[in-house]
Amino acid sequence: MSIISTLEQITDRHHVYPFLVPAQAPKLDVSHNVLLYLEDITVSFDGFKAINNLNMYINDGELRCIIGPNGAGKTTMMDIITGKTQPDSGSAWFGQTINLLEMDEPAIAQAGIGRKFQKPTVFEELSVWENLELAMAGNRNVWSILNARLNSEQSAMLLETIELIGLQANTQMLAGRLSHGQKQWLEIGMLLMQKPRLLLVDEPVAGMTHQEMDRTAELLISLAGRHSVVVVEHDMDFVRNLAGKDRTVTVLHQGSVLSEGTMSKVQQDPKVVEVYLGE
Amino acid sequence: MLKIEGLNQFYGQSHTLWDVDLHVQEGQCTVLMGRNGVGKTTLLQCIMGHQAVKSGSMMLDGADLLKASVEQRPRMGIGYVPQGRQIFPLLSVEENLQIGLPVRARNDRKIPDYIFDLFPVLAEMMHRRGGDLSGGQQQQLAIGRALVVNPKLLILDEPTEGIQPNVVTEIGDIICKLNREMGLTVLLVEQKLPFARKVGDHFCLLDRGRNVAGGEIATLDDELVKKYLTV
Amino acid sequence: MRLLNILKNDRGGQIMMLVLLIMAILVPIFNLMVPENHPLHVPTYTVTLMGKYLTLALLAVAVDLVWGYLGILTLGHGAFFALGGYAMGMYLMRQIGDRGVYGNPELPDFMVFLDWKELPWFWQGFDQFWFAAIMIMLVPGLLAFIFGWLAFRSRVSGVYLSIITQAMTYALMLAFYRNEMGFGGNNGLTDFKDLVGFSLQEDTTRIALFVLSAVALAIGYLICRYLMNSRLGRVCIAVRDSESRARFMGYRVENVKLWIFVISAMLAGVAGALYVPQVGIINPNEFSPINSIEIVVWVAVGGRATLYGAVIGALLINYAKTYFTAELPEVWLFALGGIFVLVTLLLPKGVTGLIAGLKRHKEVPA
Amino acid sequence: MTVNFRTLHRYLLSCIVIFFLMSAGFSMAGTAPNAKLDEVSRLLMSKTFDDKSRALDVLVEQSQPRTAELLHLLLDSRLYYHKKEKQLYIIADYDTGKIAIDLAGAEQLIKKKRDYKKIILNNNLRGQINRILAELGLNSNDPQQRENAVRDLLKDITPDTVLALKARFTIEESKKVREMIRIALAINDMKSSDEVLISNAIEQLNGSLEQESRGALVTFIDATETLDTPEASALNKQAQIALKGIEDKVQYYGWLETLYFGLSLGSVLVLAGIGLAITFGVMGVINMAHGELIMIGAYTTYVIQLLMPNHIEWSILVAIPAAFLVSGLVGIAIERGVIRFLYGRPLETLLATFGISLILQQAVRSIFSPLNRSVETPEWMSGLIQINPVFSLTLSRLYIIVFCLMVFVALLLVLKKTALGLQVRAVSQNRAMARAMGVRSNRVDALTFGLGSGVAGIAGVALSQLTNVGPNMGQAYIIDSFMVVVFGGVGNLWGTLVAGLTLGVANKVLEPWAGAVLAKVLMLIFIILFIQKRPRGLFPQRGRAAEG
Amino acid sequence: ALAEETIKVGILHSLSGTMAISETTLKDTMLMLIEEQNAKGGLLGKKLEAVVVDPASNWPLFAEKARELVSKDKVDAVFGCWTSVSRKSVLPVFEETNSLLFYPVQYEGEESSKNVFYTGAAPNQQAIPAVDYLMAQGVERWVLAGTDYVYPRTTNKILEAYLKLKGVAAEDIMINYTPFGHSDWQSIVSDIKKFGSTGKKAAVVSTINGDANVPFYKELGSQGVAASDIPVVAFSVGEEELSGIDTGPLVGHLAAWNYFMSVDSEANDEFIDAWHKYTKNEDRVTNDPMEAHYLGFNMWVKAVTKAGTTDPAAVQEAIIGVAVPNLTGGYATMMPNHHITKPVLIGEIQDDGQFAVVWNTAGTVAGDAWSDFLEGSKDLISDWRAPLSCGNYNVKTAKCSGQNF
Ligand SMILES: Nc1ncnc2c1ncn2[C@@H]1O[C@H](COP(=O)(O)OP(=O)(O)OP(=O)(O)O)[C@@H](O)[C@H]1O
Ligand SMILES: Nc1ncnc2c1ncn2[C@@H]1O[C@H](COP(=O)(O)OP(=O)(O)OP(=O)(O)O)[C@@H](O)[C@H]1O
Ligand SMILES: [Mg+2]
Ligand SMILES: [Mg+2]
Repeated sequence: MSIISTLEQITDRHHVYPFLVPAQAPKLDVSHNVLLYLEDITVSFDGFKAINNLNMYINDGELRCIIGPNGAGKTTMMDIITGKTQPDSGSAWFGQTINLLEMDEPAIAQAGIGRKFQKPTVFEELSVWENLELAMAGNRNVWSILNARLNSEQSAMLLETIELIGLQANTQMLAGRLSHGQKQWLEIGMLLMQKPRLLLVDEPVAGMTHQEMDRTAELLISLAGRHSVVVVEHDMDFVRNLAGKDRTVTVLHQGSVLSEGTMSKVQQDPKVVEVYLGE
Repeated sequence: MLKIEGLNQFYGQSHTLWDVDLHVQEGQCTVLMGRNGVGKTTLLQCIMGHQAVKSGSMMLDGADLLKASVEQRPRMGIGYVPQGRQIFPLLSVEENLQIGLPVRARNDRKIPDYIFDLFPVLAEMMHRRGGDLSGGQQQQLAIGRALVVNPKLLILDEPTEGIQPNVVTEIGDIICKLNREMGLTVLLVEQKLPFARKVGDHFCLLDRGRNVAGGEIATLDDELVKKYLTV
Repeated sequence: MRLLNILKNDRGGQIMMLVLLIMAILVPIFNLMVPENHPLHVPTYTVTLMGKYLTLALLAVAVDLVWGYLGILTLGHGAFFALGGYAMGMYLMRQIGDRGVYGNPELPDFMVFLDWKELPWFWQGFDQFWFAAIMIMLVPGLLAFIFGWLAFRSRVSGVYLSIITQAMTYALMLAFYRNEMGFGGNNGLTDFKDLVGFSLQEDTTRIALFVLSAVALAIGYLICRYLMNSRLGRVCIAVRDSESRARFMGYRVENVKLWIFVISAMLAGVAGALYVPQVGIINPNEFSPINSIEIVVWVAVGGRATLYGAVIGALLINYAKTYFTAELPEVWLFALGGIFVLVTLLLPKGVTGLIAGLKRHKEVPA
Repeated sequence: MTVNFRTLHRYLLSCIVIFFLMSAGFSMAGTAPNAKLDEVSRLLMSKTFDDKSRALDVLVEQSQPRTAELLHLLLDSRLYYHKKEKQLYIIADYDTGKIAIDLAGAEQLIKKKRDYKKIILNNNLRGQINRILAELGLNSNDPQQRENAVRDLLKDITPDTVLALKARFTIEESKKVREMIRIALAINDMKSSDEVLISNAIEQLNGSLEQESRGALVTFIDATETLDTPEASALNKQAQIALKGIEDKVQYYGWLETLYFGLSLGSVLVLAGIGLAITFGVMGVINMAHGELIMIGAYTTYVIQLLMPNHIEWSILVAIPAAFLVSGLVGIAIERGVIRFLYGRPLETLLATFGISLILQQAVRSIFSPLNRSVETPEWMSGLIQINPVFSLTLSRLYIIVFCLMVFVALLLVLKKTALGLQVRAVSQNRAMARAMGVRSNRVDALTFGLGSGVAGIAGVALSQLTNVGPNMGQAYIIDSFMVVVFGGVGNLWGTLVAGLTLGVANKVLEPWAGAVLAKVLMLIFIILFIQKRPRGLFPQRGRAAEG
Repeated sequence: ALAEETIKVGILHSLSGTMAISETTLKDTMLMLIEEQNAKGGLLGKKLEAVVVDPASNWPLFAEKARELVSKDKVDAVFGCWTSVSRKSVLPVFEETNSLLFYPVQYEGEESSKNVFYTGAAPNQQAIPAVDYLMAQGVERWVLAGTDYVYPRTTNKILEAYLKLKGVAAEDIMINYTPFGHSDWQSIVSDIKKFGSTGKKAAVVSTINGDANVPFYKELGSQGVAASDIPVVAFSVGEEELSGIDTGPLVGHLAAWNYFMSVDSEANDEFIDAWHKYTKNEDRVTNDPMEAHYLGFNMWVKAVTKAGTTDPAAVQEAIIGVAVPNLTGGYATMMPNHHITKPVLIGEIQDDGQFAVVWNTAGTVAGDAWSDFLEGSKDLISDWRAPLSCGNYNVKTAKCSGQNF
């Protein structure tokens, strides 16, 4: 920017600097019934294209499974949606009005996108209870968190969630001391507390027993409808369970969509069998 | 080959492992199973020396493991694939593999080629930072890395976690191959029953830090599964 | 009652408050009422010394707030302390009025003999106590705000942040050493005469300063404790643990950091302002990076993220310094250095860790 | 390009002189006492400097064969007199020597040192002696010496010198010396009133970087400024063009000089920081005792010099490995004794090493006293490479730049090409896993910390050549070291190198413009702002892992 | 009861931190002087007892320790401080408690306290004579190089005024300030070289302090600035500092002091011998601030004897006019402005690390608390005798300002 235009800007009393605009996302608009648009997204790292011209649309209330070989770019895709990674090109919209690429992580999270990480990440030095409390939906500006107190309704909700994730015995335990699987559960619990409009769940059942997987699947299915859920998982039993007969499954490969459709359709796709399913 | 008896372990005040026994026979593949948080990882960490042991004995081929320091254990022939991969994030794939080289015999300090045959993706990504790999790629790297030390006992903590199905199958095959063809003894923690059934010879069930069952994999029946593996 | 609630689960804090209260009552009595040669008499020398320790304890609390709870290893907090001190020093200098050696009613002595013709603009207003009092909080707060705004927004963290805080205080030190800056250069500001009309040489003034320091420490402590008891406190710990995770949860990490940092800087400023009249001098050396490192060391010795640990650490180390420099003048650095090494090795959680055992205070869910 | 080993050459010369004197002395012992020499002696023994100056005049008038020798003795303060005997003596080594030789060559045992008083010179006398020697040097056999002599004479050209120079010019063979004489004569001609002569002289001075050439031109321009005859203004113009040419050249060399100063300051920063780049950057230990490890290296240099007082020339070369060892061992001791209990608690290492740094400082104070120690610079490291009269490279700095680069390359090789380098990075990233892969982390830690500390020690050797060797020297470098390492990007050796050199050069570019203090303040502000732009330094660790 | 048997003397010198380099020696000097005095039978029939504390080069700590010495240890006099700021820091303490401080270091002047005795040089006892000497040697261009703090600033201000008075043009004066501990002198030395190569003879007047000197002189040496071309005259470089430098390349550079170890006098020989014996080290050097302590201590002893008590008020009165022999063969007298008379010597550095005196004032010079060359202080005089009893009496306005005791 030239000095003159800067000067003009400074003297222009009507000019509003970007940093003065409150970081309030516009209202979510899902009038077209599509919650998330990813269009022509490309990302490369040191020349390696991790995401290549990716297009994907998630409907409001949809439960979408995403599968694909290791390194296909699934996690990277979530990184882009949540603002961790900036794509080289393309666009990402949340509803009709919210441009995700212009927002940073907290703004995106506040707009209603929650995420569970592939490697379980919880606040290790806070207790299970506190982890969940912090995740709880609510106003996140400094003043309100300073004054925030749990009301009985919220406490009840917390207790309910703890029960759901099976950590009743560990409420006061530091999250860092949980086992791997327990951390997975805790993270799911945190995601629930956050009440996001869109849940991005990266390999939720890694390290869980079969039965736990079923429970998780149930949980996720029950969330769908009110929320949109995107699940990445390699466990085919789990994915089958989730996808049921008519839900869409997307297969990513080398950064773009290889195949999309119902589980049975995808399973039959020879390309998918070749690069992913095997046998 | 590995013989653990009466092992007790504490995290601070909390008693995590209670008189655990574990026998791993030479050339066999033993699967360690149990729900989340029962102490499987902890047990493996005890074997690797990452956790201090309160009481009990632990012998590898007649040598007392408890007396060996952590860094001696790989030299005694243990390869370890930890839960959560534990890749060195800032080292390249190649360097991650090279770390184990000094453990190998003096005249053979080079990464064995069969590792790249097993995991072609590693050869592809040779110069990428380990931390940049995708979760599944890291898992493959972790297994490859453990093989570099030429182990006679390979310990794997949920190795199929986060890996695409065809590779899971492959890993299963590889474990079988290593186990059956190359005579490698394997100790495996696994949650996925079919996989366990496919590769395992023996099993050992833990519940809340205690042995509850064990034996030939064939004897792992639905009742046991229901009792100890479901919630 | 609300106040006591703040300390509900804070055993250390309760004890500390009690001790402060007792001291604030007894010390003046023993100093003013008990005759000089009575064994219980507390000499003014000791009072001032204790007053100084208390201001340093407040400084340590301020550092613990950002380091202990937020994980920002600040190696430049001495700068805020010194700025508060300078604001107070400037007020005290203006109070001298025409009683300086040159008898100039406007200009402090050092300006007269360096041939300054008029008072620089930034010295204006410091003849008013209220103005100085505002500046004591405002200047450090503003610097912290600007610095933090830049740094936290661009996500500078870890050692990078530590080192630029160090660079900040180092730059300020060099700048204040310059005589052209108009802060008295190396000699700094000295020879204070009185504070809001009370002579600094009077015992009563010193007592008052001591009590004021105790009150400031108590209030500062309560503020910090209140902050950390709130959900904000837990967010701080979350940020310390995993900044990016907190962001993905929708917390504006930079704002949390910024405000805590600013509050901490203001507390440090107040500490500095109370420190200066009690020691009688403020000089750029207070900006020296080593000083700031030392503050961190006090906190570490006392025990991080406990607040009262910071108080204990500051008192302990500073008392040790006073004691050793008089008793072992030739080798006291061995003793002090030895303490640091031993504390780290033997008491990983600091002195308070030893006292509290491994028990961790937890708020019981409501 | 001429190498100017000033002191070395003086030293050699005086050795020769002494030898001369001793051999000549015997032959002279028998001759009749030289009255003039007595007068010189008497004047030299006088308390006033005026008398001594007269003594020199007498010496020159007489053009004694021994004039040069005596002058050199005086300059090197080897000439003494006996308080009571009132006689001159030559004492080669006053501190430890036992023998005094009188001018006739007779030796005598020194019984009481305090009886012998040195003949003290002041700066004026030294100047006078140098001038005399320069004139004598005009006829020396060494062309280099002749050139220096002419250069000395430039400073003040008298009709006498002009004659001497002209005489020399006719027989001079060396091209360089002839050129020098030409310039001298041209400077002289600038004072004449003959236009052709002046014009030629200006032509001659064009491009000459000698200080005096510029002076002559400036004087001439000033003097002719007000004259408005066409000839004068033409000449004035010509002189101005010549001056402009010279000044452009001078400015160009000025930039080169600034660059050189910057690089040398930068390499000092790099040297100071590079050990920390290992202990802090690679291992993650916030090593507040780093400065003290540098200090230990510097003291090692001092001790080595004490141990080999007769081989100062070599002491530095011995000191480098010695300092590496000593500091390295201290480092290993620190690591084994304290730091190894603190892995995984990086912040605590700050506390412990801070304590250690206090202890080391005080230890040095107790052992060596709080005073600074004097470390001598060997002859081969002192002096300068005179590229031209306005640009020269100080040798010691040059060595340090080279040394810095060597250390850097060596370290780079160790970290990149050896197993140790790989292992230490693995250990610092995931200690438990590294051990599970068979890495002997204890050994690796100790060796690496030892390596970083040893390199700090080496830096101490270099710094001992430039600055104080005292208990506080560590404190002076610790802050800068951290700045350099962090600015470059933690864990990246290249970063440290580039950061150090950049900061050095930038500082030197700013310094003339802002002054030393402000320049430093500006550098710090620059670092702060730079880190805003690149929150992980110049060469950041990239990738998923680093982003956390 | 035991405490009354001895007379306590406080020693307030930094034994750690940046100033330990200079101050530790002074602590030893004081201990030696006290030991000698005790050997002579003490004072007023009592033994002297030294109380040593370490203010650790930390200015607020100086004030704290001063108060500790005076109020807790109840010492009768304190000998100490080196830097101006440490003196400024303790000054209010001594005034408040009305006790005595003997300050042994050359300083910028502009101060005269009832409770402080300045036994080091004031600017008129060091700087001005040095410049006079150089001027006589034909120096026409002047570099005033100093560390950026009050002493160099004031000294240079005085010198600048003085030089201009003597007709030196402004462009012939170059003033340069550097931070404490400045270690990279390349550019500055190069500038000095350029400044000095215009044909007119140039000299550097250095008020560079402490640790910055070694790298400065090393750089002079390596850039080949010889004393015969551009001499440097320093006011803070003495034998002690030289012992940390390789003096080979520095021969001929100058220093102005009131005492040099090389001075040829009986008192000096004795003092040096005593010092060597006390430190058990033949190589230890003596320097000017040591002499200042020697003088201050002897003056105090004499004044106490004269007053018959150690009571500060009595000693303050008794000490004015007291004269004791100095180490250069003359006498030092305590003046009414609490400064003393001193000879001024100029010495040239020799290759053995000593100075050879090349010039000295005919008699002694009385220290001037307020410079005659500074605007604000021209009109001030100091006289602690009744009836004036004022450290900064303004002869124009006939007022005495700023005393609250
Ligand atoms: N920062 C980075 N630098 C370099 N390469 C990267 C980076 N991040 C990701 N990659 C590469 O991009 C590709 C996609 O990675 P991503 O983690 O998105 O895969 P994924 O689909 O989640 O795989 P998995 O199922 O194994 O978790 C991988 O090949 C990975 O190596
Ligand atoms: N560092 C620790 N401190 C305290 N308790 C711990 C720690 N690590 C693990 N635990 C506890 O020990 C128990 C066993 O943990 P472990 O990691 O061995 O379980 P696991 O059987 O491997 O479970 P998963 O299948 O989830 O990996 C858990 O209840 C866990 O909470
Ligand atoms: Mg992934
Ligand atoms: Mg596990």
